[in-house]
Amino acid sequence: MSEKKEPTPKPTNDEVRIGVYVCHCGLNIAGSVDCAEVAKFAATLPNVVLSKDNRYTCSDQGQDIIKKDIKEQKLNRVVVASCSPRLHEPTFRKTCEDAGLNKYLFEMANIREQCSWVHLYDRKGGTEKAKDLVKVAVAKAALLQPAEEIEVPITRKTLVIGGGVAGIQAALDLAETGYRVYLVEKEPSIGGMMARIDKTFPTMDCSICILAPKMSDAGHNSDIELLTNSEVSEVKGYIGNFRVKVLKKPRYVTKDCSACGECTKVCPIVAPNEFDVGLAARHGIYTPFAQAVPSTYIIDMNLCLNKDGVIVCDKCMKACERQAVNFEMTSETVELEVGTIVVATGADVFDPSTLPSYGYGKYPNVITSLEFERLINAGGPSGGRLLRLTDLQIPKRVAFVQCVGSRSDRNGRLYCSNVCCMNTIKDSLLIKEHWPETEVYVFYVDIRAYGKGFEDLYKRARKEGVKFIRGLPAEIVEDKKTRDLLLIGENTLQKEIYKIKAGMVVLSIGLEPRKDAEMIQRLLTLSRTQDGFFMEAHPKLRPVDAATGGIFFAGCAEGPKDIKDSVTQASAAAARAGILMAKGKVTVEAITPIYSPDKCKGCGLCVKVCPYNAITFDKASKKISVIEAACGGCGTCAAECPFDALTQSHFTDDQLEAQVDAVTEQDADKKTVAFCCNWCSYAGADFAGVSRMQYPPNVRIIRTMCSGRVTPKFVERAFAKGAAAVLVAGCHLGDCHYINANYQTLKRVEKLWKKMEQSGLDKNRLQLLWASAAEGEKFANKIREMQTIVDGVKSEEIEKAKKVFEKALGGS
Amino acid sequence: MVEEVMHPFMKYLRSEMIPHIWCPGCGNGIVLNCFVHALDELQKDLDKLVVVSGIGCIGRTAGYVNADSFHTTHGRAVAFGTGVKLANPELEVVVISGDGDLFAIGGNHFIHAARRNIGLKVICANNFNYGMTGGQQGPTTPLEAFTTTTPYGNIEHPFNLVHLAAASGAAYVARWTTLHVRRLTMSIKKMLQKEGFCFIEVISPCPEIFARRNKMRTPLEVMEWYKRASVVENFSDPSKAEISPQRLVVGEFVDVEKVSYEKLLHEKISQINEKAVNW
Amino acid sequence: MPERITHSPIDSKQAKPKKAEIHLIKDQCKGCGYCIRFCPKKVLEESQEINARGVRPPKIVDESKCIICSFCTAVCPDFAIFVTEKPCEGGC
Amino acid sequence: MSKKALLTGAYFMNGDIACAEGAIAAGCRFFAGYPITPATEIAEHLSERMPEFGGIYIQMEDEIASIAAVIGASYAGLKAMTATSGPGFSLMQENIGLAVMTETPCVIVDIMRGGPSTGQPTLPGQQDVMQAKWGSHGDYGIIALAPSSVQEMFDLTVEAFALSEIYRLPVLLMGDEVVGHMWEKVVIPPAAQIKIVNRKKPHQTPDKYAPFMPDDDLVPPMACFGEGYHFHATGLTHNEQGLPKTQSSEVQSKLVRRLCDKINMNADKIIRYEEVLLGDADVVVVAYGIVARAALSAVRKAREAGIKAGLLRLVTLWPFPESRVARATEHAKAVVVPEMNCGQMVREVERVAKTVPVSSLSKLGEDPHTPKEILEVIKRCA
Repeated sequence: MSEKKEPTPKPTNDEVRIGVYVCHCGLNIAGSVDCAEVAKFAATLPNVVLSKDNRYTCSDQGQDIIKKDIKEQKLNRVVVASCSPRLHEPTFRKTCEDAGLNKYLFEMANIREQCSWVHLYDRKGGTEKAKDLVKVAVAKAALLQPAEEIEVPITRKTLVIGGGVAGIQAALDLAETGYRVYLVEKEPSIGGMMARIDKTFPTMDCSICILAPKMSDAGHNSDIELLTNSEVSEVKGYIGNFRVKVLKKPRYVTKDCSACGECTKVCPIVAPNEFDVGLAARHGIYTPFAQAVPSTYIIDMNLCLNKDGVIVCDKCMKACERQAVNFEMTSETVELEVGTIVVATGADVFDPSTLPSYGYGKYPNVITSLEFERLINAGGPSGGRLLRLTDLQIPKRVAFVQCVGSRSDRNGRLYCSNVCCMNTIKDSLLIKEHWPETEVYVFYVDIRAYGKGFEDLYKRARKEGVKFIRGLPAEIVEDKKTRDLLLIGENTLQKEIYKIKAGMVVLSIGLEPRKDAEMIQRLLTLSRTQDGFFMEAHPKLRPVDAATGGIFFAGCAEGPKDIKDSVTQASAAAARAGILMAKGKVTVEAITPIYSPDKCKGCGLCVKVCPYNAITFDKASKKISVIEAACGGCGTCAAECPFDALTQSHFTDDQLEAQVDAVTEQDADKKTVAFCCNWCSYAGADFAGVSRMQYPPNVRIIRTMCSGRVTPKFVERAFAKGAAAVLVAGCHLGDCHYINANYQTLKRVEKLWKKMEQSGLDKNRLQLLWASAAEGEKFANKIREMQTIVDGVKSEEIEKAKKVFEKALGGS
Repeated sequence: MVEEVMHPFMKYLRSEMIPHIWCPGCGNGIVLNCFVHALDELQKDLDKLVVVSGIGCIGRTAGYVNADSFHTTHGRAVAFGTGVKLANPELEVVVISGDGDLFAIGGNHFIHAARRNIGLKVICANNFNYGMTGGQQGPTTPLEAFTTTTPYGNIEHPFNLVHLAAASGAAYVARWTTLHVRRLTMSIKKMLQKEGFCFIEVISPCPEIFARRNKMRTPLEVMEWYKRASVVENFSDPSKAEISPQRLVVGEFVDVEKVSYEKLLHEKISQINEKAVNW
Repeated sequence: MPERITHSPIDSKQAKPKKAEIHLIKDQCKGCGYCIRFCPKKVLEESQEINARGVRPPKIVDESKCIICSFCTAVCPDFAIFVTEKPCEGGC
Repeated sequence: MSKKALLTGAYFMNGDIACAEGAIAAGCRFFAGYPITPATEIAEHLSERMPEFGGIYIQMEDEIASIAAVIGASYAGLKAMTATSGPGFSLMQENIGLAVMTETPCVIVDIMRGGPSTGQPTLPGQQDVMQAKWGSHGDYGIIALAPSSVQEMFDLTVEAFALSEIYRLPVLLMGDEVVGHMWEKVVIPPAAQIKIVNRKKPHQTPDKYAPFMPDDDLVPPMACFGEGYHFHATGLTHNEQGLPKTQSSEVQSKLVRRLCDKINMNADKIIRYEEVLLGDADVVVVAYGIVARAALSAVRKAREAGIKAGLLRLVTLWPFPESRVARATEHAKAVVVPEMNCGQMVREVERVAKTVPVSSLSKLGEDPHTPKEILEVIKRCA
């Protein structure tokens, strides 16, 4: 299933010629690191034939210089000291390739996110650290080997999770491009949030009128298979070759249903319709809304009289001419093979009953903006008449309260929910349009009308007489007699207390991550940002890609968005997925295991720890073989092998040991050697840099793909070389980018701790950190903590550790 | 609430025979109820209906249904029905009888009628014993069950009736309990509209005789067992349709289109007469 | 849909359920108790009276709870109970 | 148009086939049977003939099923018949009782062979004649006929159907292996000369109809399935409405007595016999079936030898022709009863012929009596 590109390049045994390029990144680096000095230092390092510093190495000129040097100076290794490899490694690898140098002969030193930005006020310490980092990079570079990437065929099918407008758009785009799409929706119908909204801003189109055609397109498109009332239950495999299990829950109504609705007329069960946030009633057998796709009805088995398996009531069966009711239906698990996955799981709305001062749930005339949408919707419970719930009268005055659950760490979420301002403005205009005599007040923090045509709409609202008052009410109280509501708060413009009576209060509730986001995260091994939304591979350059290959985001799953942005992102995600599938092949990074059969004793430990079952054991020959295409590249097999029969390409034992040696060559007793995994902890360290969190410069980060790659002997070697402390950092357990490889990390560190205790060493000197890409603060704190540990280590302890672990120096 | 009014199904019953002779909670009453319910929903022409039964409690059913009906000797209901159906294929011949009657003394007739696929509609109320004669062991009595003739527990393996019917060639085979009244009624309706030999087994409480001896003190306990243990497995392998305290597999097991014996016979007859003309 | 349901339905489109009239033919009842046990709305319970057959027929606890699923009619072995729709007086 | 049911004309055929043709001529349109020697040819012939005019032939799984199907077919409105021999006849006894109890018109042919049990499949016998009367449990009246020629196999089958339709009961045709397998000339008369009788239909409307309410002849009119009468019939003791009344001695005696009386009281109408030279006979031979033919020539030879011998051939075995036997024997010196059994009908003869010595001439296990054998006995008694 995978083949190597021909011809494989011969290993370069001839003299190693390294070129080092130290980037100023304007002042981003040069501001707190003396780049010229770093360059000068680099020139003194073994195998370095030239060393330069320039303003922007990533600029065309910067890249041209490298290309020129490779050709003219016969460089066969390149080291760039600049930003995080997570940002620009691809850029410079390309540069090398253009100049005819195998891209695996390139190495980077991260002196921005992990140096200049975190030591803004310590130029000396920053510069020293930068030198070290370059030295480490050079040490590795000297041992780099050229490598070719293997190609894996891509299944030309996509799984779209979530049937809201984003999911629908992505599905349609992909289907129209000619790919097969499986659109999985948890609810009985696709349509999502948009189907429940009355009008859309700023154009004021009828929401369902523009969505319904898309829904039925998705329903009718022969390349889209709808799986409604279904949930993804398992995802295995890797980019291009995902194997997905979908749990299809029974509808108890077959496709023969003609949606005539006779069944609902006879169903004795009446329940609130979730689609209308309970403001309308539905029956036990029902369709959530008129335009539902599929139109097939569904039975709510939690309420149905027949839930115990015995048909007590058969009214719907009798009423159904086409005999579409089938109580024998059971859940089935559908197995799909897809090459790409689009995550369009959307967002939940904030529950305001957690804010007692607003009286939601206590005062019936306090409703949410979502309930408002159903009330004002012609297809809604009131037939589009804005009724207040106590007396079903049209209120004389309606008050909107903004930022309910948004922009406050105490009352909900810190972030801005993006859509509430414009939604309220739209709603206020709708009221004015239908009931001009009804007064509308909007209480806000500040109005964010940033989008195209938004400001005009805002202006229109003001012109129509909507009163905007800055300052949220501190409290809402109900008049027991009239059931009117009194809003009390401070007008922060006039600096005065207001007390305003309204017949109805609409809480403009924010958006928050789906309750089941964590489940999706685990299934697809994704990361999430601090606010709980899914994290893109890069906020600027790969805004719709997940860090996990072959997975893309569309809509609110990645962060609050309005319809336009959701659709835009959906099309983008579809395009990104399409690009992969159009190629039909994906190249897997050459970071797969290198196997030396002669050293292998056939213990089979590697087979046990491989998260991808990519290693098979041949009983006869007592040897193993590696399925490179299935290999995820974590390197935990290499860490597990007791006989050094396995190592990881581009992260070989020699290279990593050389990095450890480089770090510990000088002042080892003042340093922390840190091993960070590429996806979470290293990204977390970058994030600390991006957020300019300051921490002591004593740490030297060695990047591995996964913490599972960290062989105990690397740690031992660090101590043997006199390091004061060692940090091993990885993704949170369960979030591991390589399914479960970091459980091996835990196991190995615990072993080391035991060993240290037994030999009378302070196990505190070895620290284990689980940090997500979003936990920059956590990372920074850890480094500060490490500083105190380093300071506490006495020289005799250092010496003792050297003794205990000297065996590790045997090297390989 | 109103009292002493005419039950809607009374018109299908011989009022002088109601209340029937069956014990409190006896499943036979439910089988009869479901049967007339099906007749009612199909608006069956009662003039063309013949209900045949054999011996035993359920054998009285023929006497209760207000249509042409015949109460035959032990086990002969199916053979008798065969004669009726062949003599006048217009008639809907329904055999309602018990497990002992149909599968012990009448077993041979049953399998051969199924083999021929003659258009009889057979409903068997299976109560695991001979109720009317006082609760003796029968062809469906579960292993280790206690009856008046297995005081130490039954050592005979019981028939799996749906498996037997399917293996013998029935065109429609279903099993329900007397708790599954809706599905049973639906099955009976389906059967009454189908060609060929059809068979429905109804697991039916014998509260006074069998249940008492087997640690189920009340009719309700038997129905609770049905509720607890029943699993609907439509069109699953009838040979695996077990009946045990833990698991009671019900459902439709066979539903195939198959030309009936009487149809084939009358086709043959007309073919032969065609030839006769050409002589 | 995940959000909490706070208010109760207001829509008038919702037809009000039909009223039931439960008919007991007491002296035909043999007291098996099936109708009482399997009524999904627990409309019936055993009465204290003894009928002509010497058993306790069911009595109606709350006719208004009946939703006319008629399971009692279907499961009664003795044709002793059935349910009809109440002819509505003016009200509908 | 289909092939003719009635094959009027003269033929050379065996008794089984003649019986089959007789059934067809009588309007029998349903046959259910099970192969057994020596009756099998009846089934074989009907399996070929019945379809030619829309009649039903079916081979059932056993003789019990066969008679049960015949009863069902009769209630569904067809004239129905089954044919068998001793072992099958035994199996049929149960439902012969049902047919009697439910007053079902039908014909059961027993081509007798040597018994008991499997006995002698290919040899004749007359050992079932008492079983014909008493075979099924309980008291009841029955009609049994004994053909002694192939022609009679035809004629009496027609007659059997007529009687069964008139009196609503199973009629037994007690042939034997010889008449069954023997080939002779048979004349099938034109339709006009064939006595076809169909069962009485109810003269009341369905709501008034009681399926077992007899007329003066003690026979209830018979409705059939599918005619809208919605009646019930049961093997249990039942009242005139047909509904089971198992606890009432009154209903029981009324019913069972009628089942006997409807035959006894109509005996004269039912009974047929043949008499030869009985007027002055000193020695009266009473015989039936194939034996009667040997007896006839024995009587003739006796006359040639100057002995006043005469023959009374029983055509109807049951009800037993008591008065005629009494009359025929009261002036005789001796009575001889040759039978292919250990002496069964002879008991009935002794019962009524009180004044004269009755000698039984029993024969088992080979060919029927020869005229010589019978003649010797006549001489001895003369």
